[in-house]
This record gives sequence, C-alpha cells and structure tokens, in this order.
Amino acid sequence: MFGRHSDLPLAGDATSRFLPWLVALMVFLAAMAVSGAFAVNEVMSRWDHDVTGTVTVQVLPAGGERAEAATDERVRQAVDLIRAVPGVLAVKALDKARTLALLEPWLGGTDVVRDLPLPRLIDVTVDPDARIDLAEVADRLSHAVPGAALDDHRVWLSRLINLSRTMEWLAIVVVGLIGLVTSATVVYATRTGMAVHHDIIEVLHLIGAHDDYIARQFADRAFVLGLGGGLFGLAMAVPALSALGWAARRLEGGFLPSIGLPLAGYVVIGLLPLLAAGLAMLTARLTVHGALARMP
Amino acid sequence: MFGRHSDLPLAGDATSRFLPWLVALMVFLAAMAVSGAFAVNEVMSRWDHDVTGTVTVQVLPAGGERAEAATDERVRQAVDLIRAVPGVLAVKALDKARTLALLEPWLGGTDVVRDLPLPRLIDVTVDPDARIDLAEVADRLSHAVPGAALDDHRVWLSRLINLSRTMEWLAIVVVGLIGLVTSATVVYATRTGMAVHHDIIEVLHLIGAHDDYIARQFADRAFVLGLGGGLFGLAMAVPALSALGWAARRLEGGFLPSIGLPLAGYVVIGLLPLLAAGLAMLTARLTVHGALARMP
Amino acid sequence: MRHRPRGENIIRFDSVGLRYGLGPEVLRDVTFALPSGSFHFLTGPSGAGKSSLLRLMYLGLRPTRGRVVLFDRDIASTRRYELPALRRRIGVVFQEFRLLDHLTALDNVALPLRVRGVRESEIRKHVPELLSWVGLADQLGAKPSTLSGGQKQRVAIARAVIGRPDLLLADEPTGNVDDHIAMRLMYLFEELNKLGTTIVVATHNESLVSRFAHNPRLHLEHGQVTRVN
Amino acid sequence: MRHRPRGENIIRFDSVGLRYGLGPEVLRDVTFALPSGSFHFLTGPSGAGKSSLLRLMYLGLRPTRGRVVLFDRDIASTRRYELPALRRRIGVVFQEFRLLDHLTALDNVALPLRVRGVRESEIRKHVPELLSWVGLADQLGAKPSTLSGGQKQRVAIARAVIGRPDLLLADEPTGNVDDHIAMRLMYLFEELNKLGTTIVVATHNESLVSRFAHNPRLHLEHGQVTRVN
Ligand SMILES: Nc1ncnc2c1ncn2[C@@H]1O[C@H](COP(=O)(O)OP(=O)(O)OP(=O)(O)O)[C@@H](O)[C@H]1O
Ligand SMILES: Nc1ncnc2c1ncn2[C@@H]1O[C@H](COP(=O)(O)OP(=O)(O)OP(=O)(O)O)[C@@H](O)[C@H]1O
Ligand SMILES: [Mg+2]
Ligand SMILES: [Mg+2]
Repeated sequence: MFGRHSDLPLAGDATSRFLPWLVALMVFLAAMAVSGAFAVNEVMSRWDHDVTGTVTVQVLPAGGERAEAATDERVRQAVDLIRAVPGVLAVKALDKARTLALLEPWLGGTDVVRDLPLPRLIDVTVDPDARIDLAEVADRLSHAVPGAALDDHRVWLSRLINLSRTMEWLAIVVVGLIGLVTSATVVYATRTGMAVHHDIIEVLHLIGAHDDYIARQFADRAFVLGLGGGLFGLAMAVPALSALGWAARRLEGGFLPSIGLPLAGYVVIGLLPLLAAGLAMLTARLTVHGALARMP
Repeated sequence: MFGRHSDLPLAGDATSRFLPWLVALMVFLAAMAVSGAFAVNEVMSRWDHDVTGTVTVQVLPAGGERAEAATDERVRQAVDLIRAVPGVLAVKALDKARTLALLEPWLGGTDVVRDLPLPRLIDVTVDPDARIDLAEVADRLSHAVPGAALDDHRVWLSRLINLSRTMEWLAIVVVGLIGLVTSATVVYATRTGMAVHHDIIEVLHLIGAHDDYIARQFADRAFVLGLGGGLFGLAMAVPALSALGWAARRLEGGFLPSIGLPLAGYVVIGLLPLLAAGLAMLTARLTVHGALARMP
Repeated sequence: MRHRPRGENIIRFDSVGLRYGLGPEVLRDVTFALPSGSFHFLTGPSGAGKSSLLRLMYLGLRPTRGRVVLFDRDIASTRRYELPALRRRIGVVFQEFRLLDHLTALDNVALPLRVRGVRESEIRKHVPELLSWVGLADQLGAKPSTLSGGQKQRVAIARAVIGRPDLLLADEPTGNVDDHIAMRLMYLFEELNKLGTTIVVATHNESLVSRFAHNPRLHLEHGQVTRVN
Repeated sequence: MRHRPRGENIIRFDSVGLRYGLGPEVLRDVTFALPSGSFHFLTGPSGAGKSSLLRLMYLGLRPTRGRVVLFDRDIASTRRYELPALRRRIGVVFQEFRLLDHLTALDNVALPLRVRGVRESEIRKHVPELLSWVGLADQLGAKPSTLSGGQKQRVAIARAVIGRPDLLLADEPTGNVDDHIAMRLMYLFEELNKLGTTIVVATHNESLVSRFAHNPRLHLEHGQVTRVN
C-alpha cells in the first residue's frame, strides 16, 4: 500500500468487504445522476434555441358589415393583450401586403386574392430568457379576441421548454440528493469499519504507536479501498451510460440529435472515485483520531 | 423479536448497523425509480392519446398550364408514397368540395374562391400502435413531391411520442437495474453480516442447536433489520416524491396535468420494504445453512 | 442415558489421524477408549494436540482418517440431523472460553438449556444457582467483556456443566483461576463424575494432576496417546 | 534508561482508587512503589483486580483517583503526545494475549519494533531468533487462529519482550503452557531482569511463585495491595 508498511488486515474483514462495494455502488449512481443532469441540460438548451425568436398570432377576418374595420379592431385588441404579457419584447401586426406576400405560395398571386377577407398575422418577439406560459396566453387570447389564435406549434414548444426546465431542476435536486447520500454512506461505512477494528487500534496504541501512525494506516487503507471501489463503480457506469445513450439515440430517431456528455461531465464523473476515496480517507482519519482520543 | 427468544447480539455489530441503512437507501432509490417509471408511463399515454387519429398532408397547387392536372398528379404521388409507409391504415385525398368547406371560415363562402387554385388536403389514418417516424416521412414527402408537406404539429407530436417511448424504455431498464443492485446489496450485506457472526454460529452448533434453530434466529433478525430499514427508506421516499411531484406540477404549469401515481404504483412501492426484508431473511437463512453445512 | 452401566465405552478412537490442511500430522494412529463414568486427565506439552483431540471428541472436527465412535455411534456414518442430539450430551469448556460477548453471564450459561427448549422458569432457577456455586453470584448480569479472566473461565465451565452432560470435555479449565477455585471446580467435576458423567480434563497443571492422582491419565506426545497409571 | 541505578522507583502508586463505571471500587487506596530492576509477583484471588492494576501501570486505564508516577513522570500531568514514548518502555503480556488475528506470529512479535521504526533487516534478524527461543521456530508464518493456546501465549510473551522494555508487565503468562516451558519463560524474564528490566508477573500459579520465592510478592485482595516476603 503505497510501499508503506501496514499492520492492518488486508482482506476478509467487514470494512474491506463492504466499503469498496458501497463506494462502487455510490459512484455508479452518482455517475448516472451527473450524466443525466448534463443530458437534460443539453436537451433543454437545444429546445430553448428552437423557441427563441417570434411567435405568430393569426386573427380570422370578421364577417358582416364593416368587416374590414371589425377585423382591424380584433387585431388591435390582440396586440394590446399580448403587449401586456411580461416577457414580450415587441408586437407587430403585419399589414395586408405582407400577409398577402406570405400567402402567395398558397393562393397564387392573382388580383382576386387581394379583395378576399384574409386572416391577419401578428408577429410577437419573445424574450428568450423569460418563462412565458404561451399556453396560458393562447387561452386568454382565444377567449378575449374572437378569431385570434396563437401558433400551435410554438405553444407546444413552450410547453416542452417548461417541462425540460422542470426536469433540469429535478435533475439538479436528484444529483444533490445522491451526492449527499453517497457521502453519508461512505462516511458511515468507514466509521463502522473502524468500529470493527477498535481492538487493533487499542493494541497499537498500548504498544506505543503515535496517533498519526495508526490513523495514517487506516486512512491509507480506506483510500485504497474507496478508490478501488470507486474505479470499479466508474468502470460499470461507463458501459451502462454508453448503452443507455446508444439506446436513446436509436429509439428517438433524431429528436435529441446527440446527448453526448460535454467535457465538464467527463471531468466530474472521472473525479467521482477520487472524491469518494478522499472522503473515505478523511473519515477514517477522523474516526481513528476520535477513537484514540477516548483512550487514556 | 416476534416474542421468540434470541441468542443474537441486538445492536452494535456490523450487520445491525449496516443492513438497515443499506436497505433503507435501496428502498428509497427503488421507490424513486418505480414512481419515475410510472410517471413516464402516465405522461406517455397522455401524449399517445393526443397523437392517435389522422395526420393531414397539404399539397400546394401547381402553377402553369394544366395546373389542375399537375396538382392531381402531385396528390396521387403523395398518396402512393404515404400508402407505402408501414403503419398507415388509410389514405384519403379530399376532393375540392371538402377542401373548400374546410377553408370556408378563412376565406368566406364566395364563389370567387371556387376558382382559386387551392391547396389539396390528404387525410392519413395512422395505426396508433405503430411507431411511424413522421419526421422521416415528411422529409421524404417534401423531396419526392413538390409542394407536399406534412402537418408540422403532428410531426412534433410524433417526435415527442418517440421520445417518451424511449424514456419509458429507459425507465424500465433503470428500474430493473436498481432492482438488481438492490437485491445484490441486500444479499451481500446479509452475507457479510453472517460472516461476522461465524463464531456465534459455531458455538451454537457445537452446543447442539439444530440448524433450523440457528438459521431461524438469524433469518428473523435479518427480516426485522431489513423491514426497519425498508420502512425508514419508504418514509424518506414518500415526502421526497411528494416534494418532487409538487415541484414538477408547479413548474411545468399544466403540461403534465397530474403525474400522480396510479394505485399500482402505490402498491409496488408499499411492497418494497417487505420485499427487501424478505430477501434479507431468505439470504440470512441460506447463508447460515451454508455455513453450518461446512461444519462437521 | 444416565443409567448407562459403568465400564461400557462412551467414546472410542480407532487409529485416528488428523492433519490441518497440508500441515504435518498432529495425531497419528491414535487408538483408545474411555469407559463410561471414567475421569481422565489429558496431558502433554504445549502444541502436542490436546485441544485437537478434544475437538474430535466434541465433533468440532472430522478426523483425516480412522474411526471415532461416540455413544456407540460411528460418527462417520451418522446422519447430520442426528448429530445435535449427540452434541447435547457433551459439555465443553473451550480453552479460549468462547463466550458470546453480547450475552450476560446468565444468558451464556443458559444457552445449552435454551437450545434444548427448557422452560424459562427452570432456567431462572438453575442457572443463578450454579453461577453462585462457582462464585459469580454478583456477576449474573455482567457481559464477558467486563469479567476478569478467571470469571470468564468459570462462566465457561458453568455453561459446560449446566446441562448435566454424559461427557464433559474441559480444556485447561483452571489456567486462569487460583488454586482455591481450581480445587472447587475439580470437586464439582468429581461430583458430576459420581453422578455418571464421563470426564476428560486437558491440563498443564501438574500439581492439580498429582493432587487427583487417583484418576487415570492420558499422555499425548508426538501425535501418540499413551496411558500413564 | 538502561543505566538507571537500581533502587530508584520505576513506578509509584499514591492512594490510587479505581472503579469501573458505577460499579464497586476494584482498587481502594493502593499505595506502593516498585524499585527499578526489581522482580515482583502479583498474586490474589480471581477477580481481585490484578489485571486492573496492571492496566493502570501500562496506561491502559486512568485511575478514578490518586496518583500514578511512571518513570518519574506524574501521568496525570503528562501531555498526550509524550505518552507513546513512555508506553514504548513498557512490555505487556495481556491475559487474553490480544494478538492481531490477521498477522503472522512473526509480524505480531515485530509490531513493537515496527511502531518504533526499527529497520526491517533488524526485525528479520531478531524476531525469528526470539521465536525460536520460545519454541516456535516452526510457526513463524502461522496466524494466531492456527496456533495452540500455549503457542499463542508464547507469541504474546515474545511480543512483550522483543523491545527490551524497561518495565515488563505479564498477566498470567504461564496459564496455558506446561511446566517445562513455564520455567523456560521464567528464566527468560530473570535474564531480562538481570539486564535491568523491572518485572511484574501476575499469576495464580502457586508452585511457580514458590519456586521463585526469592522474588518479592505483592498480594492484592479486597482492593488492597500488601507485601508478602
Ligand atoms: N486450525 C488450525 N490450523 C492449522 N494448524 C492448527 C490449527 N489448530 C491447531 N493447529 C496446530 O496443531 C498443533 C496442535 O494444536 P493444539 O491446539 O491441539 O495443541 P494443544 O496440545 O492444545 O496445545 P496447548 O497446550 O498449547 O493448548 C499445533 O502445532 C498447532 O499449531
Ligand atoms: N471493563 C470492565 N468493566 C467493568 N468491570 C470490570 C471491567 N474489567 C474488570 N472488571 C471487574 O473488576 C474486577 C477485577 O477484575 P480484574 O480483571 O482486574 O481481576 P483479576 O484479578 O485480573 O482476576 P483474574 O485473576 O480472574 O484475571 C472484577 O470483578 C471484574 O468483574
Ligand atoms: Mg490447547
Ligand atoms: Mg486478570
């Protein structure tokens, strides 16, 4: 063990059986959670990108007398309503010429069209950082202004964005939770392991070993056990993650073009075994010093 | 312990320290995973519902001479192409009268409209159980038939469905994985605990205790420890799940109207501690019998 | 069982050999028989194999070769489920005591009775009585870790004799007690012997052996058992 | 240290009292001093407190009251980091041996040297020599679990003396060995004693005490130490 002499049992005791497996399990779970959080973040930023920009509102032409004026009034109302929504940067009603230009591929460029009561379009520019609930805006709009409707596709995207924001938030909470539980488990496993070795600690103490001599050995041991377990957990996590990623890519057919981990993710996951081992080492050290302090 | 006499240490040894915590952790994770899987399934079936039914294909009118005939040809091509897609149940091109009826609220009922080169619509009925990659179909369609386009909204929904199917699949894999790891950990913790008690087992054996007398005590003990740990894990999981559910509902604002667990989910989660305890009991029993079988 | 006529063999070894793993043979061709109701000392230098011989007798180990016959049953051909009944007729004082650390002195001594399903009321009556007799009336509720060496040894002896075994095997039972208590324990053994228990005491304590020189002596050396007396 | 003039006190107890938890007082007002280079037996009935007294001497326990002076240092006022140096001057044979189960006999005996940072080459030379001397030349690589009771005891003794301590405390060091080995071990102790080591041997073995009757004897009973001889 680092070429240093050790007076500790090398195998077969409860610590050396438990600690590595526990650390392996914890590192495995933490790796899963971390890469899950990164993947969610990735997906979300993609979707976010898709939804930035503008939303289109259509207002159907009113019928009856003074149809043109009534339609104008509807457009005004819709513009007012949308302008009042926080997070909306600009609202611009398209004039008839622009609407016609947009419809040209559909209806052809004939003069006849010019006299038709066409639907009007309103361009809405949305602050990409604001969390506008477009579904709710669409609802209000259709109630307040007859014939006005928000572009359906964008409403869906907005819902997706909100969902992915939720998922990102949940992922962070879950990662935090698993991190906490991991640390607690490593600490607990190490402490329990030390309790089993109380007798060895006492004999070494009575023989005249310095506290540091004893604590160092246990700390080295816990580090090695923790690192071994952590590397094993990592070794299990890598193929599991690849398999999941591969399966996800195959199944969803292009919706999440690639949920490959960013570099930061690899670094964090690669550090997990070291973190776990370090935690085990520190715990062992403190536990042994604590036990020694209670001896005369 | 069930009112029966026990010759075993009641607390303080490695098993009684480790086993309950491990089982608690495992039950907690399993409960999370199970309810995650149920929630994904719930969301998916909702979305599935939205997408069943028909998809609409629009074919823009061709220009130039023999415009009408060229448009008819386009429609025929589109119909042929879509009919060849596996999972498509029926393809029906709407005639001009039906198209006009659909466009009436937009363009009014004037006779002028009747002479316009209007886009044609094709109604496609899709098998709800087939996993059609509409995005891919849309792609092919727009390349093969000029002016033909698949309804955008539906393409999005189809992607979502595929995503949620992937997620459901992943959820099942993850639940299975966590179930396996849970069982392995409980088995391992119990076996290691028994190893610590090898001396007690041997003394009881030499005193003339029947194998069942010894194994029963350890099994009872493991059951109680496992059940205690499992119930604790469950008690931790319930508020965690409620908090996550509440947060999810608050944040996503109506997209997942309710991801409340179905009854089956509650039953499965409620059974987790019992399963874990039963597993611990069985493992203890088999381990002790195994250890005894190696003694003369 | 109690009424087994004296003189019949309670245990018989036929050219028994024993080795641990790939080590040297600890016992070689050991052949002897102990008549029912006899009282033997087992002597021999440290490491000669006394504890190993006793281990064979209390079925804690199987011989590498040869035959062990206990209570007229050939152990090699006895079914596994019949062994506990034989073991309950044997009381053992282990050289390292082997008390269960988490149980009180009282519960440790009660163990053989509990294993047999004796009623709690009986246990509450007999166990404290026996513990008083070995001088531990004050320590009924003490865990082994708080007992002195000699106190642990006496608990171990009490556990071995509480079930009135047909065969009592004691490995160095007086190594940690003073002469006064040692004599008291030997008298307890002789009392049991008079009631029909066959007794084997492995010991290094020469003065004890000579004080009870009327008892025959088995000497174990170089893997061979010889009878002295 | 080795050249400490004989006669000066190596250890002194001043009205030392000891109780475990809320139990009765095991030691009451114990006052005595051991001159450097002396050889004392410590006798007394089982449970009298001999092991407890030794535990106070090897700093395994703090007295409930009174003063312990070891190597001219008042223990109560000695800093924690200075204690290991004192402990290294003491060799202890524990009554329960307290060998480390996972280490071989050789590594167990080497422990006090390793703790002091003695070079491996020295260890490889001295430890096997000492183990041969106590009759364990064949068992250098054996784990305690495969050793007989007397072999374990000899490993424990070797571990206590390997560091040539200034003070040797042996708790029932001959309880599991035959008279021949017991004498050999006693001669080893006398040899050490001649080289300057102060020795206290707690024992029940009356014949041993009487054979080495030239050594003074401390008798512990009812929590009090009295000098016999
Ligand atoms: N489990 C074991 N594995 C390997 N060797 C063993 C084992 N137990 C005992 N031995 C060896 O067998 C020999 C006899 O041991 P045993 O304990 O029977 O001796 P003993 O006569 O009881 O000695 P003592 O008087 O010192 O207790 C010893 O050399 C010992 O090292
Ligand atoms: N850790 C402890 N906690 C409580 N009581 C203890 C503890 N250790 C010893 N005792 C009690 O202190 C008393 C003296 O014990 P000690 O071990 O010192 O006796 P001893 O003279 O060495 O006896 P023996 O000759 O049997 O070894 C005993 O009654 C014992 O029960
Ligand atoms: Mg022995
Ligand atoms: Mg003692």
